[in-house]
Amino acid sequence: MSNTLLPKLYKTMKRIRTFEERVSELFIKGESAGTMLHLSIGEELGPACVGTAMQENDTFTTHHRGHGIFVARGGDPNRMLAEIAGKKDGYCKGKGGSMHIADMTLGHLGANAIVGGGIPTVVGAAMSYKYLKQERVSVAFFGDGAMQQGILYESMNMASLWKLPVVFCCINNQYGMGTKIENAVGVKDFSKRAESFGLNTLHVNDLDVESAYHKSKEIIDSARKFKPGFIEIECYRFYGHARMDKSPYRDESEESEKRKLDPISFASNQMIKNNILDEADIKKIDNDIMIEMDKAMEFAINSPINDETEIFKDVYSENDPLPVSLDEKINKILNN
Amino acid sequence: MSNTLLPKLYKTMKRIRTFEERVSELFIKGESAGTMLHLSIGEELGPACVGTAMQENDTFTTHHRGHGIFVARGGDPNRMLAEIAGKKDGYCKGKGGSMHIADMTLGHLGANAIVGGGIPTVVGAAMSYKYLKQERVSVAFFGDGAMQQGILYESMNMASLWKLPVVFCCINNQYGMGTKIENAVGVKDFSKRAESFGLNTLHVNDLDVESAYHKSKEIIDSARKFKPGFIEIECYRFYGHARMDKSPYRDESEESEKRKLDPISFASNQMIKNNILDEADIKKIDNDIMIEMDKAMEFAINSPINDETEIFKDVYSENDPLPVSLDEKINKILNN
Amino acid sequence: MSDLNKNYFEKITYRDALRLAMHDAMQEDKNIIIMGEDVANYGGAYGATKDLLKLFGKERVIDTPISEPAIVGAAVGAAMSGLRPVAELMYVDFFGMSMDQIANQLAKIRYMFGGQISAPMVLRTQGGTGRSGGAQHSQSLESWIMHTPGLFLSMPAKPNDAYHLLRHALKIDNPTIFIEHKLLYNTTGTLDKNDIGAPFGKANILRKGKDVSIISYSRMINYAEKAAEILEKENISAEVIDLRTLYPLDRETIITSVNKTKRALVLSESYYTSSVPSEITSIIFENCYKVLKKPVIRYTAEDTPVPVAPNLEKNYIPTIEKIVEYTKKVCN
Amino acid sequence: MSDLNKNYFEKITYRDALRLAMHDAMQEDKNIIIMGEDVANYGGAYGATKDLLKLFGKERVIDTPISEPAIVGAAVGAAMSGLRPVAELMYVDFFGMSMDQIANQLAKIRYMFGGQISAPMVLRTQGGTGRSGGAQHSQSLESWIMHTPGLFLSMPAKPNDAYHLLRHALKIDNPTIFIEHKLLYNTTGTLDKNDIGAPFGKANILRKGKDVSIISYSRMINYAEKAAEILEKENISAEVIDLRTLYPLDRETIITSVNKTKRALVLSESYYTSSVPSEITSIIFENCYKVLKKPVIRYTAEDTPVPVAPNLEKNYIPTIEKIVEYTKKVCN
Ligand SMILES: Cc1ncc(C[n+]2csc(CCOP(=O)(O)OP(=O)(O)O)c2C)c(N)n1
Ligand SMILES: Cc1ncc(C[n+]2csc(CCOP(=O)(O)OP(=O)(O)O)c2C)c(N)n1
Ligand SMILES: [Mg+2]
Ligand SMILES: [Mg+2]
Repeated sequence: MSNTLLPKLYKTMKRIRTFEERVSELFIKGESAGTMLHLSIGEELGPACVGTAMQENDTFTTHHRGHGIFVARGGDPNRMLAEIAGKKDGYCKGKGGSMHIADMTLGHLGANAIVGGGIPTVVGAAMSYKYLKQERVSVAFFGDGAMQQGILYESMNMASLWKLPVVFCCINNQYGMGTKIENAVGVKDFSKRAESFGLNTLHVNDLDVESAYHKSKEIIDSARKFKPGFIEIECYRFYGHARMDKSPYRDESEESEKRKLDPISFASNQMIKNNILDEADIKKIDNDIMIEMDKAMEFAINSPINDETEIFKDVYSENDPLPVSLDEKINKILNN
Repeated sequence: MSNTLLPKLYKTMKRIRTFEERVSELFIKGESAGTMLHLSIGEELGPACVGTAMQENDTFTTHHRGHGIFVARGGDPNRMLAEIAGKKDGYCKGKGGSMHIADMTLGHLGANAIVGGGIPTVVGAAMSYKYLKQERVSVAFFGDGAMQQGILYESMNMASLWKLPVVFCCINNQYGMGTKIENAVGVKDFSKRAESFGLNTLHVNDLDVESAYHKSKEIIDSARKFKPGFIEIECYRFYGHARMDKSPYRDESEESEKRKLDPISFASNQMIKNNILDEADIKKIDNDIMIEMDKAMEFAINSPINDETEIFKDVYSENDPLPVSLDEKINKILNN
Repeated sequence: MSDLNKNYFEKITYRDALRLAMHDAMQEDKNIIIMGEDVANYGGAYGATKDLLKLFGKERVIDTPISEPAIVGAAVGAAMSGLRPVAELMYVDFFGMSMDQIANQLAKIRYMFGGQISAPMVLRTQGGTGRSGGAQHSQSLESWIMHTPGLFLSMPAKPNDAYHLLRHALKIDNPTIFIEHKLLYNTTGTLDKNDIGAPFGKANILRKGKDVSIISYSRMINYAEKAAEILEKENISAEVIDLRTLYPLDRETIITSVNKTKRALVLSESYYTSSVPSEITSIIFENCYKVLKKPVIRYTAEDTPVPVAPNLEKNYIPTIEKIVEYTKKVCN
Repeated sequence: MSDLNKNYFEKITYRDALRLAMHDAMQEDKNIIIMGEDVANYGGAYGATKDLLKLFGKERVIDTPISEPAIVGAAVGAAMSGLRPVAELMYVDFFGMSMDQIANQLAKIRYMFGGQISAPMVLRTQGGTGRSGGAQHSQSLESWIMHTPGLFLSMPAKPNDAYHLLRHALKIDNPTIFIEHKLLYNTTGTLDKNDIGAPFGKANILRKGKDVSIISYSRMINYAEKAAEILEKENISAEVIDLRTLYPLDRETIITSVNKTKRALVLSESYYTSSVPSEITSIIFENCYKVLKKPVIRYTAEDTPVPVAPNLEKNYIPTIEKIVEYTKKVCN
């Protein structure tokens, strides 16, 4: 147990959760850009185990519920929260917001607001790595809902056909918005689908993050050797679909039952039971994280808003003129 | 052997082939509307066995290579050839052509020029039948190429989830245009894909049309009881992708080898060997078919072309005014 | 929903008008079904199908998997086979993945098959900015549809029109694309079921005027009305025309109005280039160029993707102040 | 292909100009790859990538499964990761199924991510009528693209432009949609590699004239030129403007020409409503309304799906006779 990764994994999960709580507060304070904020509270195990099993140069795309993965891959909470607030210091200058948050220098090839939209991206990224002889794996993270997007199967087939260093990672939180998985799929065994396309598969359905880490690492390592893989992490979305949703479509009893399956308290109990860390150690970790995230909050709130000219930037390359504003267009016609 | 369906199945296959030969001639005579003519010569077994196993009120959609299936389901060669010639007496008044040929009264919900485009149609048709309590099955026919269209998996999942009377039928002729199946898929076992979505499956990979008929019937009958199915018929595209294609991308030796796997001569040999019909009987059948198809040819060639006003019809319902022609639009502006 | 059986509502939300339209249509025609993501249990992402599951059961109000191409495709197949589906796409942005089924199948079925069959269905969806939804959840893509022969296209702004146009769409034999706006659902207006109702292809002159015609549809109509009020105080009399349907398009009302006012502004929340306003502007010039006193002004969203930051998003689309400003200049 | 190393071709097909452009670009930049259905073994449905497999190997010329959404999506991912893909969609009609990856991903990547990254790739495809391909294989869908900020859009008509614009597209840092025409591949023209070449955003005045401006792009340019020849004999001097790229659009050349000729016709093979000609017509009116002697005429395909029957298909799009007829009326 001496070289256990559990503290590291715990810390990652706790950072994710604390971050998401701050996102929620940001909203309550009226400081978030809109309400389309999809929190991964309860779903931290997947980002932590897969995110940690990836290597430094590996890349990834995420779905709309991607804050957690980004945190696990080194996203800076300051710039993340600033982005979610729609501010100038945000990763995307506040133009992308929660659903498009990304840091390309960290290999984050983009969060996507289109369910399934970021999946083929990793196929193309992996084509590049293979062609350029870079030892990198690209991982697509998406929800169980995206298992019903056809583009996933097109992508799986390409990955299998071309033997690409790709992993498809489904964070199955049992719901697509208000629709329970049973009402969205004919057969729940997603691994079978992936297998039929020739992928290595892993199905994680417990709370042991360290074991999930090791198994995920095997899948990712195989992918690096050109055997693409599929990972499904079962979990439960503790709260509503987006910040405004109170989940009236599901039982409170189901919720309270399922919220007991908390990967974070499970990991903390594991550490205590196995004498890896004691309660005080854990409190220290938690406290440091709280301080970190409080600072991020402050950073985001204090970050300035953008100048309106920002609307016109980043549409075309820097060498191209900015698109002409409506105001200029109209005045030119009127002054003709 | 007394109540064998072999003569019937043979006749269907032979009618398909003879029809397709006429399509080819129509082209040579310069009487076809264009060259996007996809012949099913060599692929007659699938349309014959599945087409025959379907009941009278069952419906279907086809891909671009759908003449054979339409013939098997009762399409009138006269109106079919007239359609392929782009003539007024064609099923679609010559406006749809080979790739959109259909007769709705025969349950043909449309041939489609978009690979995979007609697949979800049968899901919706089956939703209707189930809701309206009609005992009908809807079958989507498509090629191996469409196995790589995402919409197929979305459709399979819906059929499985909603327990719809649907069969997905893949006519696997080993090629998508010039691309061999090995270069298009990671794993060739299509049944595994369909199984993973919860479908009954059937894989036909021999020339025995009667046995294929019986097995197909089981799948279709199950579908009628709301257990959707998948049928793959392996075969070989004897000639080019479309009428102009001479298949330079494949070996002549492969072609001549594979053309020996002819379901029609196989059936005729079976009949002779088992004393079902003798050579003279078969010759008679063939001859009748030839006469029938010659007449169709004549019909198509003699059918008049459309008046130009036909361009504007069938865009909106009969209660709506026809779209205004460019000529009228422009002259109105000019005469303003 | 309050009082399903009332015929007149002094004040009803756009959302409830749509719900009521579906409700009334489903009671009349048992072959109408509703299908889409979260339309049943959840009641629709924007609540337009709330409670319909309870009233009509799960055979008729159907939650689908997140499979937009197949949702549209299955609706098409159902429409060809005796049902009259109302399919919902949660965001108009998802036209992207379903344009094949919309434009290559639905729109062309009657034509390709020589008039043998039609696919009478309604595809409901919603677009527009206002919720910081970002580049993929805030677009106005009506131009793609208007550029696709074979489809009816409705974009009502008012509850009464929303009700009647949806009812109408559920009776005609043409496939109809019905685009709502995310910020209209909570807006209110009257609803008179016994009204003749808005027929397809008939614009509504919301405000008579003599100095300038402001032509628009969907949410921008409300901006146009507010601008017209302000302009009135400055002695500019603006005629406000709500197109309501983009196909069929009421060219006559547009042309008649501009021939009278001799000045026009076309408003929309869509991109600028190759847009519905481009079309309307062309029509006005083509037909009224002899009388126009000033060039027609098309005022739309900027020709960039939609930004998330609220301050940027707000100024990305037309503002009432600028509508007033440009109108004044046009009337100068 | 004859003489890959020649710099000047007196007569080369449009197809070979494209092949040569890809060949030369691939020799210069080893990160350029080609991917699409049947681009390798088959050499492309219309032969534009013939022999490139032999020359560059299967790592760089890649046959894909028939998965249009993922073809575009994978190309986008590759473009974000160091490669410069030329992805081919066999028919422009397949925009239908891939518009999400084109319009919601490719076009918006730079913007959504605040300028962090771009996806420099070329999406080649072909459209248009002329082969009885029917409603789903004959469209001209450039309006959908032109209505999508973030994309460059090229539709060359001449071999020299095809070569240089494709070369250019493979050097710039913007995603480019490159739409060819199925009936242009066999047409011929000169190619001068040492020419400055057609830059994006610069129209080409193919023929100087003083009585009327005929503005078009892609195959209709050839119709415009033939019509201009006929008109010349009748003493009408038509200026023929080949836009070559629709984004960036050379507004200046259009406006300058019409300010001179005071009359204009806009030609295209696309649908009529909410089209590229609607946009160009608006631009002309907005900028030249004071000098225009006649309304601008937009002459396009009919606003119906494309019929298969050759006699119908032929009259479905503009004809040279009618171009002549309308131009004469405009010049009246
Ligand atoms: C293509 C597409 N369809 C629908 C939506 C609307 N939507 C956003 S999130 C969501 C649910 C997604 O469920 P899942 O993939 O399981 O992810 P989760 O939200 O559960 O993490 C839906 C339907 C969307 N954004 N994109
Ligand atoms: C969506 C789409 N992509 C590509 C094409 C062009 N195309 C027509 S047929 C064909 C090959 C299809 O192969 P398969 O599905 O196996 O059918 P087959 O022709 O072998 O019968 C292709 C690529 C098309 N028509 N539609
Ligand atoms: Mg989920
Ligand atoms: Mg095939």
